[in-house]
Formats: sequence, C-alpha cells, structure tokens
Amino acid sequence: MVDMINKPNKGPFVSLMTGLPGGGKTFLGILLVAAFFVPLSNTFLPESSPFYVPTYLVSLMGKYVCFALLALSVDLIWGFAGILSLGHGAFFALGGYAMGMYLMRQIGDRGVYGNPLLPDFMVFLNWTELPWYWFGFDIFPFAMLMVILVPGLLAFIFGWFAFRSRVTGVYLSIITQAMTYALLLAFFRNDMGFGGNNGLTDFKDLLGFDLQATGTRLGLFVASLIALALGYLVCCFITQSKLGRVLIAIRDAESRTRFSGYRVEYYKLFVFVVSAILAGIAGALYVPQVGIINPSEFSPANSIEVVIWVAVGGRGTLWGAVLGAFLVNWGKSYFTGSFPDAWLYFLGGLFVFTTLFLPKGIVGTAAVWIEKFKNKQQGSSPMQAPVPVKEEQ
Amino acid sequence: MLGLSKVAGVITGAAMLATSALGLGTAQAADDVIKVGVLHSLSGTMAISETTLKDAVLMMVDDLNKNGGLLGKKVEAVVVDPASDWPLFAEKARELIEVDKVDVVFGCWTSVSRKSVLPVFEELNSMLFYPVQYEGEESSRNVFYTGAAPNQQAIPAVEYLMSEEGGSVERWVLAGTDYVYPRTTNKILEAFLKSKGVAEEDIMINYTPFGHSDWQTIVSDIKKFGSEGKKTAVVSTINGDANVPFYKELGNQGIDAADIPVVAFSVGEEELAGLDTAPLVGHLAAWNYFMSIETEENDAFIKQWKAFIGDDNRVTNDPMEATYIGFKMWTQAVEQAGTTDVDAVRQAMYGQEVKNLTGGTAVMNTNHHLSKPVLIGEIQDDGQIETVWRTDDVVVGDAWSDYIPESAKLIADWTYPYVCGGCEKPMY
Amino acid sequence: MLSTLHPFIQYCENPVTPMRITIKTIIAAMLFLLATQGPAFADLTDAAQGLLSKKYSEKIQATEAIADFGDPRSIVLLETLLDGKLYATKSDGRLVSRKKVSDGYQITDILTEEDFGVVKSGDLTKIRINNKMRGLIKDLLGRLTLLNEDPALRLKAANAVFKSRPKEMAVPLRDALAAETEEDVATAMRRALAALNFVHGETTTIKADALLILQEQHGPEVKFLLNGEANKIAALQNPSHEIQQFALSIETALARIEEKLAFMAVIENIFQGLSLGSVLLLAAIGLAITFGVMGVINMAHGEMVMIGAYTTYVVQELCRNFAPDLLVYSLVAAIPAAFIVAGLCGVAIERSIIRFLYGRPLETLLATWGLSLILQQFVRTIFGPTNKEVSSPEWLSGAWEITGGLALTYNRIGIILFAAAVLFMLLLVLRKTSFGLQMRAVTQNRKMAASMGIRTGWVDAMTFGLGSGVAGMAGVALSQIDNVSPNLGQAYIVDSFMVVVFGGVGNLWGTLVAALSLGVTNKFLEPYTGAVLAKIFILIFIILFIQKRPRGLFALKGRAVEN
Amino acid sequence: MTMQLKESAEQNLSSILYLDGVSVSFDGFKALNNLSFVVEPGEMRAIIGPNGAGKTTMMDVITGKTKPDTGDVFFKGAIDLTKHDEAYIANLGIGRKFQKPTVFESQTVFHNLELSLKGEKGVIATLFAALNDVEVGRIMEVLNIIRLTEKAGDLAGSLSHGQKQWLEIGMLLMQDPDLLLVDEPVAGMTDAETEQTAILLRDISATHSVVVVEHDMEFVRALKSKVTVLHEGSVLAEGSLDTVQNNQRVIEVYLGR
Repeated sequence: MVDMINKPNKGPFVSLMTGLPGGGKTFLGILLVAAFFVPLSNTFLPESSPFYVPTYLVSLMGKYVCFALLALSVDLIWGFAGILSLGHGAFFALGGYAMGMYLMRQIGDRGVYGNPLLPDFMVFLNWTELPWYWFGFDIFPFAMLMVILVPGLLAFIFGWFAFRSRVTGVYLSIITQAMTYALLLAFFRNDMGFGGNNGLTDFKDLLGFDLQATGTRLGLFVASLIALALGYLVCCFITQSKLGRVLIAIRDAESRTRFSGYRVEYYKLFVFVVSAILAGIAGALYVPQVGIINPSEFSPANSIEVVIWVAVGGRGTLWGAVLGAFLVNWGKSYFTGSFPDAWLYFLGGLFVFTTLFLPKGIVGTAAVWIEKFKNKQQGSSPMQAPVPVKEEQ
Repeated sequence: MLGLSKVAGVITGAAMLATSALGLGTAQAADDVIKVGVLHSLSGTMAISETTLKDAVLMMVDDLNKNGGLLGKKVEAVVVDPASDWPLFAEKARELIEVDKVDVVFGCWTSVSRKSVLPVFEELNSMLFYPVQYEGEESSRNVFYTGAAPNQQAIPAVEYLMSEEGGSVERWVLAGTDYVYPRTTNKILEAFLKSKGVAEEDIMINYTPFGHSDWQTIVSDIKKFGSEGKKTAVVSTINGDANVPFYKELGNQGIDAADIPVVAFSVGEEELAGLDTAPLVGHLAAWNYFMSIETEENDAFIKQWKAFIGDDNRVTNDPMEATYIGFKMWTQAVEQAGTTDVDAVRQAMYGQEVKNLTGGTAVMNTNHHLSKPVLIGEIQDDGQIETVWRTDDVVVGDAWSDYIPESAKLIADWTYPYVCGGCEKPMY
Repeated sequence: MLSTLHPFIQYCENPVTPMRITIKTIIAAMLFLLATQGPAFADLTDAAQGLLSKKYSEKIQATEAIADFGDPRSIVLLETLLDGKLYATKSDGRLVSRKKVSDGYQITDILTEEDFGVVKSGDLTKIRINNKMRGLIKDLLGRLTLLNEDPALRLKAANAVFKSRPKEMAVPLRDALAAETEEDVATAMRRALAALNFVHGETTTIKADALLILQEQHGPEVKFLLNGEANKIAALQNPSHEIQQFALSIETALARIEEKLAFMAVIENIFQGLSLGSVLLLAAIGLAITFGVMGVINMAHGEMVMIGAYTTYVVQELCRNFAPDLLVYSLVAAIPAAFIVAGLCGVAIERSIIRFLYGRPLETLLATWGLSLILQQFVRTIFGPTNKEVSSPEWLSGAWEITGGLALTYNRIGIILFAAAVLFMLLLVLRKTSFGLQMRAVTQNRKMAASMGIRTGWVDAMTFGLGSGVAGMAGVALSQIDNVSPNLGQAYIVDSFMVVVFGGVGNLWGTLVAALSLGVTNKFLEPYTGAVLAKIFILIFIILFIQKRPRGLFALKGRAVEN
Repeated sequence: MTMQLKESAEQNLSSILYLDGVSVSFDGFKALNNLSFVVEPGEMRAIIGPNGAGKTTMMDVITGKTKPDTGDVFFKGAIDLTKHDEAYIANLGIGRKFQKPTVFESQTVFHNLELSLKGEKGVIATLFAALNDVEVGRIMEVLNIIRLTEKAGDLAGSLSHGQKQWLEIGMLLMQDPDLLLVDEPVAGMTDAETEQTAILLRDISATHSVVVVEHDMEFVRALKSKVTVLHEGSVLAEGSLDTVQNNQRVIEVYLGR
C-alpha cells in the first residue's frame, strides 16, 4: 500500500507544489512554449519558414484557447461534482457581453452616427440616454469586475435556488438549458439594450491598443493562454484539495455525502460559481479576438457542444477537456473549409464514435491503457479523479 | 504519472501541429487561377436560403470558365461552410482571404453575419459582394451591396398600397422579426407614414423572435386591428423560416388579400416553394426581381439555372439576381482593370453597368449600392409572383436613409472628394 | 362540361322566365353607373379582348364591360378569370380555357366553346389579375348571381354584396330578398341590405333601422362598418341633433359588439392555447417514451419528427404522381407511413447505438446529438436544404365560423384531435397490450424481466421504435403548420424537453397536463407581453417550478425515486 | 393521552432518541402511522418488520431526509430533529448506514474515511484542509477496526460487498456519532462475516447508541438487544426477541393472515 499513508493530505498548496495530476506539468509546459513560440514566430520568422505562424492562425488559436477555458470550467463541475450544465454558454456569453460593453464604450464618437455617449444601435433605436446598466463600462477595471461578477452572480442565484431545492441530474440539466434559452430570447430583444440579434460589434480598440493590429492579437493570444494556465491551476487547486474529494463524493454518492455531514448544496454552489466565473473570463477574452458578441452564444446547442468537447477529451481529467475543445474545434474549422457539404457527418460521427468506443474520452481511455500496461509491469497506483464507476443517475 | 504526461505531450503536440498544418497546407495560391470565395451557410438555420446562392455562384463560375475564364485564367470557387454561426463567418472570411488567397468573396445573408465579417474585410482590404436586401445604414469600402436598400423596396411598396390602385390603405401593421433589418425598415416606414399624415394609432408595430411558429395570436390581432373601419394592410419584414407558418395561419384564418393585403420584403419564390399558395393569392411582395418576368435575359437565366441544378422545379429569386449582377459586374470590372487587385477593381466597379434580368440596366454607384428598378407583385396560386406595378425608372440605392434624422445628413461616396462611407463633409 | 359547372347557363337556355327581366333591371342599373366611363366595347368578344391589355386600368374597364353585357357567358368568363384559369394563345390572342392532357393542353375558346386542339404550355399566356380586379370581379359576379338558382351561389353573392356595398344594388337586392325562399340566404341578404342602407341610406332613419339589424351581428366586418360610419360622423363640422343621436346609438352598438368580441376573444384564446398545447404535446409525447420511460436523453428526437414530416412529403409526392385522385387522403396515408419510417429509424438507432449505452444517460445525450447532426445533413443531402411543400387537404383548410368573430381554423382543430388520438392510442398500447406490460416490466426491473423470459433487447428496440414512431406521427401534424426543412426538429427539441421535465419524467399524464397548461398560459400571456416575453416568462416559470417540485408536476414520491 | 404525554415528556429529556406520534404519507400511502418509540443512551436496539413496514422511512425521518407530516422527533432530549437537514443532523452526532452499501467508489478506502472524519465541514475549511497526525492516527485505528488496513490504498469500488458494508460502518465511526442508525448491515454477507459484524456492532454499542434494522433473525439474536417490531408504520410489539417472536400479532403479520 500505502502511499496514502505516506502521503496524507497536506493541504491544497502542498498538493499543488508537489505534483499536478497526470500530465499536468507537461500540459502547462506546452502552454508556456506556445506562449513564447507563437509570438516570436509570428514576429520574427519569415513567412516562408515552415515554423511561421500566420496571424490568421494566431486569432484562430486564441479562439480555441478561450473555448478550452470554457471546456475546463464545464469539466470542473461535470467531471468532478457531477453537475451537467447544458447552459454554460450563458456564463461565457455574459462575460463576453461585459467585455463587449467595454469595447463598445471605447468606440466613443467613432461610431457611424458619431454619438460620443451612445453606441450606434441605441442612437438607431431613438434612445436618448444611456441605460443605467451601461454605466461604468467605459472604465476597464469596472468592466473586468463585471466579467467576473455578472456570471458569478447569476450562477450564485441560480445555484442557490437549484441546489437548495435539490434539483439534480437531468432536471438540473434541463433547467440550465431553460436558463440559457431564456437569456437567448431576452438578448435577442432589441428593447433589452444589448444590440439585439446583431449583438455588439464594430469594436475599435482595447486599452488603447488597436484590435486589428497583429501585436494586439498576439497579446490577446498570450493573455488567453495565461488565463487558461491559471484556470487550470485553480481547477487543480480545487480538485486536489479535500474539497475536490468531497465533490467527487457528491458526484458518486450524494446522500452519503450529506449524511457524512457535508452541506452538499454549498459545495455545489461554490464550484458552480467558480466554474461560471472561469467561463465568463473565457467569454471576455473571446470577444475581442472574434470581434463580435451576439445572442447566438446563448443558444442551447452551443452549450451542448461544450459538453461534447469535454466528453471527447475525457471527463474529469481537466486537460482532457482542453484537448477535447482543441480537437473538436480544429475539426470544425478544418472540415467546414475542406468538406463544406459533409462536415456534419464527420462531426456527428466523431461524437457517436467517442461515446461508443471511447466512453471515457481520449485521455480517460489512454489512461486506462497505460494503467493496464503498468499493471503488467508492476503494482497499481490510483489515479486522480477517475471516471466514475457508475453514472450518478 | 510519467506515462500520462507523455501521452499528454504527444497528443497536445499533435493537435497543435495539425492546427498549424491547417494554415500551412493550403497556403499556396497558384498564379494561373483566379479564386472566388463563397461564404454562404450550408448548414444550420440559414442553409435554407443561402445554399441556393452558393449554387448560383458556382453556376456563374462554371459559365465563366466555359467561356474562357477571366483574364485568360481559370476561375476557381472556394466554398466554405460558416454553418449559420456568426463568429464562424469571421473566421471563415479570414481563412478565405489569408489562407486561400481568394480575390473576391460572395457571401452572407443575415445582417449579423455581414457585421461579423466586416472588420475582417476592412482589415485585410478584400472585397465582399453582399446580395441580399438589407437595412442600409452602412457603406463599407470593402463591400458592394447588390441587394435592395430600404428605399428600393419598402418605401415604393408602401406608396403603392397608399395609391388608389393599391387599395388606398390608411392603417398599417408593421410586423417583423426582431432584428436589425425589420427594426430599421419599420423605423423608416414609420417616419415615412407619419410624414404622409398617418396617425400614430393607425400604425401597429409587432416584433416576433426568429423562427416563430405559432402565429395564431398575432394573426387574430391583425384581424382585429383591421376591423376598425379603415382599409388596413400588413407590411411584413418577417424573416425566412417564420414565413411559412405565418402564411399558413393567414390562409387558414381567411385573411383575404382583398381585405387586408400583406406586403412582404423577405418572401420570394424560394420561400413560397414551401407553401401551398392558393389561399395567399393576391398578397404582395416587393423586390427588384421576380422569376415570372419575361425577358430574354431572365428566360436564359432560368433555363441555365434549371439545367445547372438538374431540377425543373427549382425557382429563382431576387438574391440570386443580385448575386448574378454582382458577379457580372465584378468580372467586367476585373476585365476593365486587367487585374484582380482589390483597389484597382474597386475603382473599375464605379459606374459599371449590367443588364438586369428584369429589363433595364443596373448601375453601381459610388456609395457601393446599385441603381435598380423596384417591382411590386402579387402572389399567384402557382407560387410565382406576378408584377402589378413597377417603377418607371431605376431607383438609386440609398446607403443612409433620408427618413432617419441621424443618417439623413450622412453621405456615402467612395470617390474623391468624399472617399468615405458615412460623413457629413468631404474628407478632402 | 361548362353546363355542369354553371347551373345559370341551364337556366338561361329557357328564356321565358320572369327572372330574366330582373337581371335586366340590375344590368340597367349598372349600365347607368358605368356608362360614363372608358371606351365603349362593341360586343362581348370585343370587351373580352380588352383583357389582353398590359395595363390594369384597361383590364378593369374591359372587366366591367364584360359584366355590363349581362351575357350568360360573362359569368363563365369572369369566373374563369377569377380562378386564374383564363389563358390567351400567344399566336392569335384568343381567350381560352385549358385542360391537361397527356401531350400538352387541350384548349377551348372561352366564348364560342370551339375546340382548338392541343398546344404546349409555352404557347399560352395566363391572363393575370391584381387585387383590385379580384375584388371587382367578385363584386360583379355577386351582382350577376344574386338570382341564380343555386342557393350556395346566391349566398356567396349576398356576401359579396355585403362586402362591396354598391349603392345601386339596393333595389335589386330588395327584389331578390322578396323572392328568396332559403332562410340562411335571406338572412345574408338582409344583412347585406342593412349594410347597404347603413352606408348609403338617404336619411338617418333608414340608417338607424339598418343599424338595428346590423348590431345583431357581431363579426369584425360589422365592427368595421360601424367604425367607418362613426369616423365619418366624427369628421362632420356641425352634426345635427339627429345625427348626434345616431352616432350615440352606433357607439352603443359598438360597445355591445366589443363586449361580445371580447368574450369571443377569450374563447379564441383558450382554443389557441389548447392548439399550441397540442403541438407541444405532439412534439413531446414521443420523447416522453424515449426519454421519460427509457431514460435516453434523446437529442435526435426532433429529427424523428423531421423524418415524419419528410415522409408526409414523400407520400404526398407519390400520390401526386401516381394517384392524383387520392391526394386528398395522402395526409391520412402519411400517418402510418411516418410511424413506420420513423419507428424503423428508431429501432435501427437503438440496435446500433443506444443499446450499448443503457445506464449511462448522459452519454446517450452525446451520441444522439451526434446522430441528430448526421440525420439533418442526411436529409439535406437527399432532399436539399430548401423547404418542401406539404399542401393541406381541403378538409384541413380554412376556418369554422361558429359565429361572427369566432372562427376556429380546421387545421388547428385537426391537430387538437390528432394529439388526443395519439395520446389515447399510446395509453392503450401501454396499458392494455402485452407489449405494454413487458415494456413496463423491463423499465422497472430489467434483470427480473429477463429472467421471466422477456426478450429485453427486443422490448428495448420496440419501445424506442414506438417513441420514435410517435415522434414521426407528430411530424405529419407539424408539416401542416410549419416548415418542412432539415431544421424542423431543432425548433422543437428544447420545448419538448421542457414539457417532459415539467410534467414529470416517465408520466404521460404529466406530459399532457404540462403541454396544455404551458400552451394556454403562453397564449394568455402573449397579448400582454408579446411572443418573446411570454416565452421567457414560461421558461422562468419552469425553472422556478422545478425548484418547488424538483421532479416535475406528476412526480412519484417516496422510495421509488431514489434510484 | 395527557398522562402519556407527560410521561413521554420526561422520557424525552433522558432519552437519546425520542419519536412521538410521527406520521408520514406519500400520495395517500401512510408510510408511518403515529409511530412512537424511544431509545435510551447507550442502548442497542434492533428493529424488525416486514417489507413496507416503514423502517427506512423512519430512518429518513430521524436523519432529516423526510419531514414528518405530524409528530415530534427529539435527539438527546431537546434537539428537535424535524427542524434540521441531513448535514446538520449528521454533525449533531447521528450516523447512518444505508440499506445498500454506499461508499465513494472512485476514491480510496483511506480517502473514504478521511472524508467522514469528524470536524469542520464548511466549504472554505474543506478547501484548505490538511490532515494532522492525530487524524491520520484515527483513520489508521478505524482501518484496523474494520479490517481494511491492507486495502487502504485501493479504490472503494474494488471492494467486495461485505467489505463495503464494513467500510461504511467505518465511515460512521469516523464521524464519531452518539447514535448510529444501521440499515441491514449484513445483507449479502457470508455467515462468518455476519458473525463478525455482530461482534463489531456489539463492541460499538459499548460506547454508542445503536439502532439496527435487520431482516436476518440469527443476526438479531446475535445482537442480544431489545427488539421493536414495526408494522404498517407503527410499533406492533417491543421487547426481547423471544418475547416478540411469541407475540400472537407478530406471528400473524409475519406468517400472513
């Protein structure tokens, strides 16, 4: 035995210092390399070099990195606490809108109607003054605070009700879907003051940096990578702590956890809010890189897709979720370009294949193989947050 | 632990390499072809409308190649699927321009998709042809708008209905999907109607979400609104999908075109193809093109289209004509400029003339909008729209509406001395 | 052929009837009015040639002239024109009607009934009419057929006069009313006469008398009339006392009508709510089986609905091409066809994918999502991305006018009945058949059921097939009110899940109550909030409701729900 | 009734668990019907009864999972259990073992016990929690009691059915409760395991109050405790096993009417 006894829980800081879960260091290493290599390559290498990363790819990867952070946030609640949110896109979009509102205010009088205070779409709707909820968004720190607060608060209120009422399983999934669907419809309304179907667009600059400039793109790309790395560390910190094990306990046997004296609803609420904040940050980084935020980000289909990224990569493995986000989105980019008429077959087929043949996702399945391989050679050792033996429902 | 981290490294590395390969694999553009990007959704909600336009571009390209190509080069269409996903539109636009190195792009349908790709085209100084009727209030240096602006569709239609021939309508329902095109159109119409002395209480405005399918209440409301003793008409800016259930409900609730005519700006032959139009005979549509128009050009175009698509029942519609005109103009401008260079072609575009399929000549103005005739037609029981009224002359597309105070003062003119898409005084 | 279509002609072949004179009176009245307008036409043929004009104003003159001649052939001509079945030959501009034959169209001169043989469709141009002409022709036909011997036509004529209210028709209408024997036609004529008098009456007394008759009716048309008159009076500079009194009585009548209409509106609202509820029920009921009973989070459910709708399309096309006589029944034939096609798809899906995923409901979500993408694209590849037309049979078109102001559309009534029938059949299958028993046994305790000799795999496949088949049948109904496009299913999937979850997973009654209550609530909210906000409120309501009852409306309590 | 109430009020103060007139119904079905009974501190009590007698519902009521429609439930004389939720009641000192062994299958045996450790169970405290030597010692001690020291590093999911039952009892011990509610602890165990379990529970009852629900009469006999028979949601008989086994009504209920 008994590395558990030799290595009892010394608290989350110690856990984080002494070792990340399987593959974590390599993962962080890759992020670090990318953070250095991509900007250097884009800036200094000639276009003809095989290692040159074109600006087009920088934006694309920046977008993927934001999706990866979103996937990570879903994995934190689904993989570890068993909360399947089919509405996480809502938090992503809210973070995005908060950032979009800042970027809108930055346009100032450079809009087509030249109104120094009101964004174009408000001028257009005959609004004469800025609605109260747009106040303060011209101040960057305030906007960033909102990026965290708005999704966090929504998650807190929603979670407070749902978890206290012990809404679980499919019921929870469906009401998260109802939440994002209701928000989708609400944001579609032009009267809401968020630009309706077109959303917020036509951004000019961020903190004085021109959004079209390659330098800004590189900066955003690196910022996204840093956010992803930090997000990953936060997730590791949580999942490696005792709290992480309580979450897994909740996932596997909720009543047992309750009868062991844990207020399950608070734990769920905590992790749900953390996850929503991560999703919000991802959204905020996403918006300046794609240049638009509109209600379609709230669509239930988008949220379901995020869950699929996690499932493809491997639930409960953290960096597996990141991998899943990269793979699926890269697949989407590639196939929509190369097989515009058939790409849905590939994508749909991938999902079916994954569930049938890689039920634990790519990383989970790889881990099982390695485990088997190791077992042949030596004794066994437990894994971090293994995929649950049985489903929670 | 070691094993897992190796897997992590290998897989993630492979993913990154593969991602790079996406960029690098197709980056070379051959010199002997001219590439045309096609950026229309082939899946998702907009596929219903946009796929047709993709096919239209492919047909034009095919035709061009059969006739010896352009500038002695072969023309190649690069088709991508932005999947009705607006940010994906921006990504795909960038891919087309930066990776595939296309010389021009034909694409977009919804306003939001156009807004999404606009910064990309401006940043990379490429050229987009946008073939759909839209809300105006925009003129980009990098976009040519070949669909109708509000003054080429909405205003003439309302004027027609106000006329004796159109039924002397006094009361108006402005029903639309809640997005920018109907909002703008209705705003312009409201201002226009009020300027014609229509009272506030004689205008009812109603917005519904995308894909709205239960029209019972709204159609009942329209009926009630129309029973107040004044001749009433509905001006519909309801978008795509929602039209079929709307018209089905209209037909079933027995709203007769003779009592309450509905004039639509987003309903063409293609939308009607999904409907039994017998109960809808007499309702109106305003466009710059109807398939039923008998001209030599149109007959040839319809014949070519049916042959290309291999289906005798397929219809043609206004955005297809807009695509046709845009494509023709671009090829003419390229030939005139002798190059596909964006700046040179843009200069050559101004004043470029193409014969409309409906007769007369379309001209590209310096505000990047076309001069086209406006037609008003009535829906027939065979799904066709028959012209009942047309402007005597072509109407110049207005980028900025005269009926909106903020935009009435703006001028779009991309030639000297203005050189701007929306300013009050010349730049130079 | 023509004589069977138009009883009027039969009647005209016998010239010695007193009615002939009456018609002449009408025509004389009209001639008086029309004589001053437009160019004179020598005879009917000449007038008919006027229809070939490109200008609608000229066509209108020709139309009026055709009616003026009062020739029995005028009616044939005008009816053909109104139906859009009047053509002109391109070669010599003859007005003809056409009939489809195997190698083209058999054409017949509309006036002489002379046969011109068979031509191609390209040789003919359709004589187009616009809204204004359409209204005019209806009006003219109404006047011409007011004394027709077919009561249905007389009724139509009376209603046409009611709508157009030509002043000069007062006298002929009174004569026709005097000769009328059918009670319902007489009522319509009385109404039309009242409308005429109300609008054109010389004295306020006549108008007030007309008002007394009119106010008994309470349709929106009457409201339209009354409002119009009220508007006119309001515009007068110095109305006399009498007129003011009259205006007051109009106001009273309007208030009464308004009251009745408000009551009708409530009934209409309930009906619309029920019909929306039935649509939700139809969309959700298949899901209540695949998701509710089997626990499969079936994201491809919407695609089963879509497959049902496309099956309807295919059945209709087959009918159209091979058995055009049966076209009216194609919708009925499509119901079993859609059930079988979607059901077989369901069985295939269950056997190839779902059966490996039992006990892992969240993974069924992913697999079926992938599947739904594939199915959408598959349909897009086969049928193309554009909408397909599924026409409504005659018996599902139009509305049932119960009383003025309350009309229930037949297709909505059909959907309510259909939803009820589907629910009933499903309950029957689940409660009364051995398959239903086996199905419940398997879902409650798979191992026990297996050991009792039930082929659980077969039951699973059949159950999933049943759920999918029912979804397919829903597709038949939805093809009547919505787009038949590859996206059809996507539009209903979220709503379907809401309904099933709101009602309580695994409970068909719950699904029924949930669907109907959501539908009715939505329709009652909509007039106040608009469609979007109504939907948002409904969603928020569901979210809050689930807090109160975390397992839906009809949830089992106690131990059974633990696992 | 008034007499009874006064009497029960006195019992109330001295008892560790006190139920009076508890009724619960689900959709018209009365799971508990005016159930009253008392457990004294340090007592071991066995509860038997046919299926549907209300045994598990009674446990649910005591542990706060189900709120009774009527009736009082008091712990340690004065604490009204109907006002609290499961987690609070667990921290008060009532541990519960489920009918079906429920452990955290994807975590190790050691972690299972660590999670059950008595102590601060707030979110933030748990996030920063670290084990000290005393706590490790306590875990090792319980591992020893439940004979799973060798399996400390194994996943709980890999244990045999009997071992899972033991692990769950061990988890209860980690909570160091004053009252243990044990639902069918020997279901699916071998005879030898059953015997060991009985010994274990007897040992535990030396320092804790224990309520055991069980079907296995041999096991109940081995517990050597007072027995309460439940039937249709209320107490049918109470006393030693021999007394109740000879009770005419109990025989009727068990053998059928």
